[in-house]
Amino acid sequence: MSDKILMKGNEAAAEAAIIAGCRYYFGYPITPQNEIPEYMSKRLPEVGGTFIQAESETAAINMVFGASSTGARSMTSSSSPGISLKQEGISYLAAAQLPCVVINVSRGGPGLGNIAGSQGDYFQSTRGGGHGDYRTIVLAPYNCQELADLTLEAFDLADEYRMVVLILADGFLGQMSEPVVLPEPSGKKFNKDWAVGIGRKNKVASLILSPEDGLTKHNYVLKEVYDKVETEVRKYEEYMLDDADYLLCAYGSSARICKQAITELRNKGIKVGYFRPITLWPFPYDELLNASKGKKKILTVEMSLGQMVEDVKLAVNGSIPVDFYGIPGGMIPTPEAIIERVESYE
Amino acid sequence: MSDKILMKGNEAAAEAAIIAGCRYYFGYPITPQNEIPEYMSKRLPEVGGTFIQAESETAAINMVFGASSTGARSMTSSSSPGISLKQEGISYLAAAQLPCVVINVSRGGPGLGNIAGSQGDYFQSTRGGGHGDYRTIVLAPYNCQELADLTLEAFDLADEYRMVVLILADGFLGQMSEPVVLPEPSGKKFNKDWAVGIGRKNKVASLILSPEDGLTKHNYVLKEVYDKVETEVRKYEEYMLDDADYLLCAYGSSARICKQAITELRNKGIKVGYFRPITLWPFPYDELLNASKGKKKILTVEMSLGQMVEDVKLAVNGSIPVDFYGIPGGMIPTPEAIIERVESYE
Amino acid sequence: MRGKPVIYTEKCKGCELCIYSCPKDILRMSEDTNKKGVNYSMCIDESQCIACKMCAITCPDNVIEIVKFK
Amino acid sequence: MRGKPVIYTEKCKGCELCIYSCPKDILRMSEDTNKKGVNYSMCIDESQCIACKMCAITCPDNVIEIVKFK
Amino acid sequence: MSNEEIVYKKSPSMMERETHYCPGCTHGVVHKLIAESLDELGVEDAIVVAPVGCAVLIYDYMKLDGVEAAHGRAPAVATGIKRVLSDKIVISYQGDGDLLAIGLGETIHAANRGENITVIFVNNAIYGMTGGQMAPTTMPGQKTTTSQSGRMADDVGLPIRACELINTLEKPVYIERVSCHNGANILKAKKAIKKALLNQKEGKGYSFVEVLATCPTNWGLTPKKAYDWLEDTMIPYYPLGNFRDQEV
Amino acid sequence: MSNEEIVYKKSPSMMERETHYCPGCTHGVVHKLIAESLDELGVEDAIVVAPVGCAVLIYDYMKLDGVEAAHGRAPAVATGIKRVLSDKIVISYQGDGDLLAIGLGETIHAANRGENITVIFVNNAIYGMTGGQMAPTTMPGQKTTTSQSGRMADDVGLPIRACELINTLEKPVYIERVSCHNGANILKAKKAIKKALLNQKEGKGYSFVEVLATCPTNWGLTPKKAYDWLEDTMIPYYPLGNFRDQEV
Amino acid sequence: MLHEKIIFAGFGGQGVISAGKLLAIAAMKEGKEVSHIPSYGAEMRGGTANCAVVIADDPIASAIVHKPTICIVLNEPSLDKFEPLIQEGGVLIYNSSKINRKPVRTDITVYEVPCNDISESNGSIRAANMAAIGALLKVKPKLASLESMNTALYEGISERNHKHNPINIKVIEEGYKFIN
Amino acid sequence: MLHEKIIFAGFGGQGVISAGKLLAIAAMKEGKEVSHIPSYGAEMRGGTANCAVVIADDPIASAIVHKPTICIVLNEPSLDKFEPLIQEGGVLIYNSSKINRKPVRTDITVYEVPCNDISESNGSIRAANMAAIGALLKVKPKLASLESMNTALYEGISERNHKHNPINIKVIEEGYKFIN
Ligand SMILES: Cc1ncc(C[n+]2csc(CCOP(=O)(O)OP(=O)(O)O)c2C)c(N)n1
Ligand SMILES: Cc1ncc(C[n+]2csc(CCOP(=O)(O)OP(=O)(O)O)c2C)c(N)n1
Ligand code: SF4
Ligand code: SF4
Ligand code: SF4
Ligand code: SF4
Ligand code: SF4
Ligand code: SF4
Ligand SMILES: [Mg+2]
Ligand SMILES: [Mg+2]
Repeated sequence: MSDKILMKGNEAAAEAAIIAGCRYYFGYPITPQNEIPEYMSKRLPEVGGTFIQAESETAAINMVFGASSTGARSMTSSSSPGISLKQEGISYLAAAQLPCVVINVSRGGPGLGNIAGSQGDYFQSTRGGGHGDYRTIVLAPYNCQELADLTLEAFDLADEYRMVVLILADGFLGQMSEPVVLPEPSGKKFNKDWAVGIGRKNKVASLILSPEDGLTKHNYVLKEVYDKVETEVRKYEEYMLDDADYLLCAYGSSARICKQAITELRNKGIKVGYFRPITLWPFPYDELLNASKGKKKILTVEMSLGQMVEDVKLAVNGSIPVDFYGIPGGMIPTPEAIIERVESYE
Repeated sequence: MSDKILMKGNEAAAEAAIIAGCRYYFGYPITPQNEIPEYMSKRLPEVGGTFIQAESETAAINMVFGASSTGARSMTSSSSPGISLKQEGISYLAAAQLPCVVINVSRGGPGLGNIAGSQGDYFQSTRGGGHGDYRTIVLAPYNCQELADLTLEAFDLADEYRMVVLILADGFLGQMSEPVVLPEPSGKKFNKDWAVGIGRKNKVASLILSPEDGLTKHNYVLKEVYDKVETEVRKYEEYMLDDADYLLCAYGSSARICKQAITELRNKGIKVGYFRPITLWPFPYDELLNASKGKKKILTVEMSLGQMVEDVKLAVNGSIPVDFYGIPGGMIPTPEAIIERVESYE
Repeated sequence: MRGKPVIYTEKCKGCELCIYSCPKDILRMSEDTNKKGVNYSMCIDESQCIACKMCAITCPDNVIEIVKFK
Repeated sequence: MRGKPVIYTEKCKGCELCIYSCPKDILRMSEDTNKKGVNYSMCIDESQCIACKMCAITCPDNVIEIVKFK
Repeated sequence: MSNEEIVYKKSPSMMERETHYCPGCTHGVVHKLIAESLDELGVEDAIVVAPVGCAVLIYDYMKLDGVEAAHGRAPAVATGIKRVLSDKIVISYQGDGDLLAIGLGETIHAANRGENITVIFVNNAIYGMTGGQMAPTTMPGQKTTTSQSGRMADDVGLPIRACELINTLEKPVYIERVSCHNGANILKAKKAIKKALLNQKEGKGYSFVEVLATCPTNWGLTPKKAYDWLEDTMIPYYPLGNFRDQEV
Repeated sequence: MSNEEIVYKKSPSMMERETHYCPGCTHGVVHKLIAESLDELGVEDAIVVAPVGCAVLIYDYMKLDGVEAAHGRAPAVATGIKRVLSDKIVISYQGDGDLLAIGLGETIHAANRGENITVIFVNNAIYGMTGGQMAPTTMPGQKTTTSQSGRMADDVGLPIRACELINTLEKPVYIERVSCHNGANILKAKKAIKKALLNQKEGKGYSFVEVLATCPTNWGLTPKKAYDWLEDTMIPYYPLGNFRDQEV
Repeated sequence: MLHEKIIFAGFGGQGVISAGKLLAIAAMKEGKEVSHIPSYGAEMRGGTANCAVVIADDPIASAIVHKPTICIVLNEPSLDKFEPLIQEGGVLIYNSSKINRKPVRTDITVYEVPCNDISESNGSIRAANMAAIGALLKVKPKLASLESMNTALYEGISERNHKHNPINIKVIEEGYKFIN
Repeated sequence: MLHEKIIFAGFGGQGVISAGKLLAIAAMKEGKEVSHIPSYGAEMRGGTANCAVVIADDPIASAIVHKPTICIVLNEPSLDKFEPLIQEGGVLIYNSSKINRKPVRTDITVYEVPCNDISESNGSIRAANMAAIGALLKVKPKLASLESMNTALYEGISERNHKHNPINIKVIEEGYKFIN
């Protein structure tokens, strides 16, 4: 117990990044993620790193582009509107196969919206808000501990696959404090022969003019990486599914509420469990399909009008009915609402 | 025949916008859509309108926000990277329920990519590249005539539902010239009581701080509109489906190639037809499901690594197999490749 | 008696800026609090008020009106 | 004879800027075209060249080298 | 009492509603100067473009049309509005993060185009709304939540002077820096704001007024001490005065 | 012949490869000035950040590391690189659309932070790569594809002067405007570029060199006439010379 | 099964956020599940500050508390706001030094604690929040022990403020004793 | 069934893009399906300019032409580039005024036309593209008639350039006649 520290989600993520060896942070203030830049502005200089408060989110992601092109571990963070502004940059990073970590402590939208937590950015995160055929790994923690652990891991994943790794948290998770055991670095080493500044006259670029022998080929190179990630990186959690009649599917903060609803439903004699995707891309399609075998119905729960539910449908491909319960705009669903919905199935 | 004019797609779209009464254009140069701002810079002053070459795509979409908040018909256009930069603005427009038209003459991506036509922005267009729960109507023309017709109609749809309407064209369509009969304006009138500057002390805003009584409610208001659009606005074309064994599903430029492949396949005695979604959002799910009844297989054809194919799968929900053929990076699929794939089903 | 400040105390946020602005130094913060729970501004000697308006001009929250006697 | 320009004519894009830069006015465009299909620069009287390098400095395409005689 | 005359009261253009501003926040002062100026100029149908910043709700406090811009984009939004409604007064109200950081491009370009709008720039040397991060105008040595040992010029540069920057452009007709840290300065600020609005009314073109302001909350000072800090620290770096007045 | 000496040849830092530039395009001139300066300074491991603009492929023509930035973001990308590799020479090479339109925010802020980088600004008064649209530096009356009757200052403002704008900031150590429209000017341009790179090598800080350049293709002029137009039209508006040199 | 949903509310300067955090740390030290979240929602500026602390034996679903089981309110606007939200049978501790009116709910247990007076009589004008914590620990001893709270004071407060801890501890004890 | 995929190629200034456009307009006037697309791909600057025109009875799938049935090349680099791409049995018309080498393909029909000479001998240094069109219309009369081409010249060219049309028409006719 003694190494547990009560940490705010945002700060846990920031410290985990530092443990992962991230020494370059570029960001712009926006609630509810301000503790990340604030923490970094203090801590990075202490460990010999660099913090820059960029002039905008756009500048920040492009500073990450620069730092990452040298092979250094770097990151940025923001919240929904700021993440929208980074989409061009993310597409460029993906095209140039630069590794980096982007944290979205998402909030209620669209527009300026509000600063409460929300899951309205699922589409943007998993379907590439930017242009072109590309993917980013998307990790969705559901508590402060996992936020720290996944942030650490994100840097390894980014380096291993030379991809942008997006952490999709939400305002509740960012603002909440919970006991956290800070993770240990993996110690993994990665080849960065592609970086600039290492005496190889390397180029980091995404302009590939000729379609035939250029961009199309490059798209297939990227696809190969994505296919690899799809087989190698799928994270999820199953909870009380063995004997369950109904499967709840939820990620992040809404999965926590599902957990409570499950306890209460089981107290009432209704057998429910959950499947919690932790990688939103790659989405654990096969695993969810497997988990859904023999269940009567899936209820997808989101803090949105329904986005992940499409992936759930794609996973089960019509094999069992998929229902949806969600609440948008920065509200957190109540266990009661979930219980009521599930009871209606009986 | 005599009123047909040979027009470049980009210019046909621009002229159609002017016919629709659009008098405010804000944009930033980017290939392959430059003929739109260039045409507008010349034509708008002639009809008493305003053309501004904005300092960036971000500025352009926000100028549209301003003009649209007065109730005036306004638009912007760009190509993939520039559209990424507009995502925050589009989310704000959606949140504030401002009508406007955005044309994406998309190109090969991700990153700087190339300037050939591509369909790699389907996800971004239909799943909201911006943050939060919102939708934009997405229209996908497949020739210059339709590009003109849909641009005209886009302004009516935008005003009717107070939504952003995105025209998803591609570089080939934008650069190509074809015979076009310029469309007639619908003459429809729309209530714009919500606009500023009409003496009502109106506010156009998207900050809604309190989740409970604010943003969540507003999200449901938006959802109601979206639900309405989903019932009222679904466009698609069916071609030679009646007796077909196989259904090709494609939109825009790739649908044209499918048409040719169909002719050749039928010459070989293989019965094929196509379903061409014209509204990509709302996607004609039910109509596609209906059209797919009794077919053996669907082949989705895209100029990408596979994006619309997810909507096709969602539409048929496992009822028949869905295959995919695509080519990314600014290449156009050949009829031969499609024919070969379909022949492999026999 | 040239005038007086009319202070809408329930609206006062207690910033004290008016106090410092008054050339006659006749404004003070109350002991009591208003419904917002803050000490509010009050005039301790209206007879000295010269209706110079400085307090009102300074108040960021439009709490003070100035009345001039003819 | 102080020097001479060595013109890699196949690389010449035919912009003619070197022509105008030469103080001795000894550069001219060719009648022939190179493989690119453009008329290229050539020196019509090397004996007058003062090796001032202006043509080479001006050439945007690094077409010209200057040789100086000792 | 018939021998009483109200010589100062809340401007009719202000709403009754209380602001959400912290005690002593000078955004409230700038709001009322705008309202008073509009009233005095007889303008009833101005359109204010709100920034993303503490003043995001300005349209809730004044009787006018309001449009809320995305962070930093107010000048672009104002441009869009003004190009349609050329006879309406359009005001772009912005904080220092909004105007000089994320929105610098829009700021300079609207000024350079000479849009016939009025930009009111509230420079409080900090990001107020997000809780006190460093702004482009944060003073050297000033502690903020992202410059916890004080702004270090070596690393992040010196504060940007907006008026001086804009003064390199040809089209603006009026550029002035004022302060609102006491009655006398507030009165001068009012003059500048009114002039800037009058310019627009007369179709003269782009006017820019920078108002030095306080953020007691994030500066960690009482409102009065914030006044003093503004005077002692900011004014020497940001000299008050007129930079351009086309008529002069 | 042993009595011959090559006194001018392609700089070793230039690749053999031919550029894609139009005949007479001065991007080629600026490239070689950079290459020559690097060679003379003995720098073999510079990193050039390419803009989105005609010079997007600069890294294909010079023997150095290259990073291609998104349109307008070169100074931000250069900042990211330089903050990691503080001992490497980092060059941000940008056109006028890139540096003054979409990337103005990044330009000013990198300058204001005083990043120890060298910015080479190629001002050809037009968007070359996209086919000749109006740039922030397009001259009044100049016809472009988006100002087909000539740039009208009333509507879109006057050209922006980059050096003058940056000169309002405190941190830059070196700001100079040169031209490359004939041999004499090219030699001066070379001096400025070399100085700007030397400053970086010596850790002095941010240096900015604006090079007036031609775009014969989109100006619709022969390369020689483009020289003349630059001299007659641009130089009077964009005065050549040094704006700041910290040592002076 | 322990599952308390606690709201601390007061003015900005009254230290409700840190009081909540200290309580959470103390409970964490005892191996309980805890969460803490400051309100950062609708009210951007001014107004009341508050935070929610959940202390439970089981994993905590939501750190957001809509209907608290326990409320500690240090000023009147907070009483107005939160009194109606407390769950039936819940607990309300209010700072009678700063709140003039009496709570009206009769379906909850109400404790009147003159927090500022207790703080001041122990030599600090800033420890009213500590008095409230003391009272809370007496009312709900399962949340955390006084010892754990002492540990929390040293672990949860930055070193340079440890000098205030002797008084903080004193005030907590006095608050504890005040309830009987 | 008519389905010709035509590429016009040459230097920037040789008017290949507009020649293609005029041909497309002429064919359109006769009720045919047409498309025209300039190359705007890999080569950003310099090099050759070209455009693709498709003229067909049926709707046109792709305006992009990978393997042309007809090529009209006005300079040597274009010949180098496109000669290998022409479909077997296709047609190549090349500008012998500017191209020194002979085409090498033997599986296509090659027409040598001195376009610049024809243009110049009719009083214009700019109408080489018209000579090529004239030749093409003779070789492939189904594409469009000379009359439609004349109409196209007036509809497809901006008014201020109509003054050149008499010469253009003359050159087209001469090009037409050149083939026999
Ligand atoms: C794109 C985007 N980035 C960041 C934010 C968060 N944000 C809100 S206000 C603000 C800055 C406020 O500072 P300033 O403009 O100086 O205004 P003030 O509050 O000080 O008046 C920021 C960064 C946002 N809402 N949107
Ligand atoms: C986000 C984005 N917007 C627009 C473009 C299109 N674009 C490419 S280069 C360019 C401008 C080129 O002009 P300039 O910077 O002056 O460089 P030049 O070509 O004149 O050297 C533009 C607008 C793009 N690639 N990305
Ligand atoms: S009007 Fe002047 S004298 Fe009277 S109270 Fe106000 S500041 Fe003081
Ligand atoms: S200035 Fe206004 S708000 Fe502040 S104390 Fe005085 S009356 Fe109250
Ligand atoms: S070196 Fe000087 S003199 Fe010789 S050819 Fe070149 S420019 Fe002329
Ligand atoms: S300057 Fe260079 S490219 Fe131009 S004509 Fe002379 S040698 Fe040729
Ligand atoms: S945070 Fe600062 S700027 Fe915002 S309302 Fe409070 S005092 Fe004013
Ligand atoms: S378009 Fe202009 S800038 Fe670009 S290469 Fe050609 S001449 Fe140079
Ligand atoms: Mg501020
Ligand atoms: Mg340029």
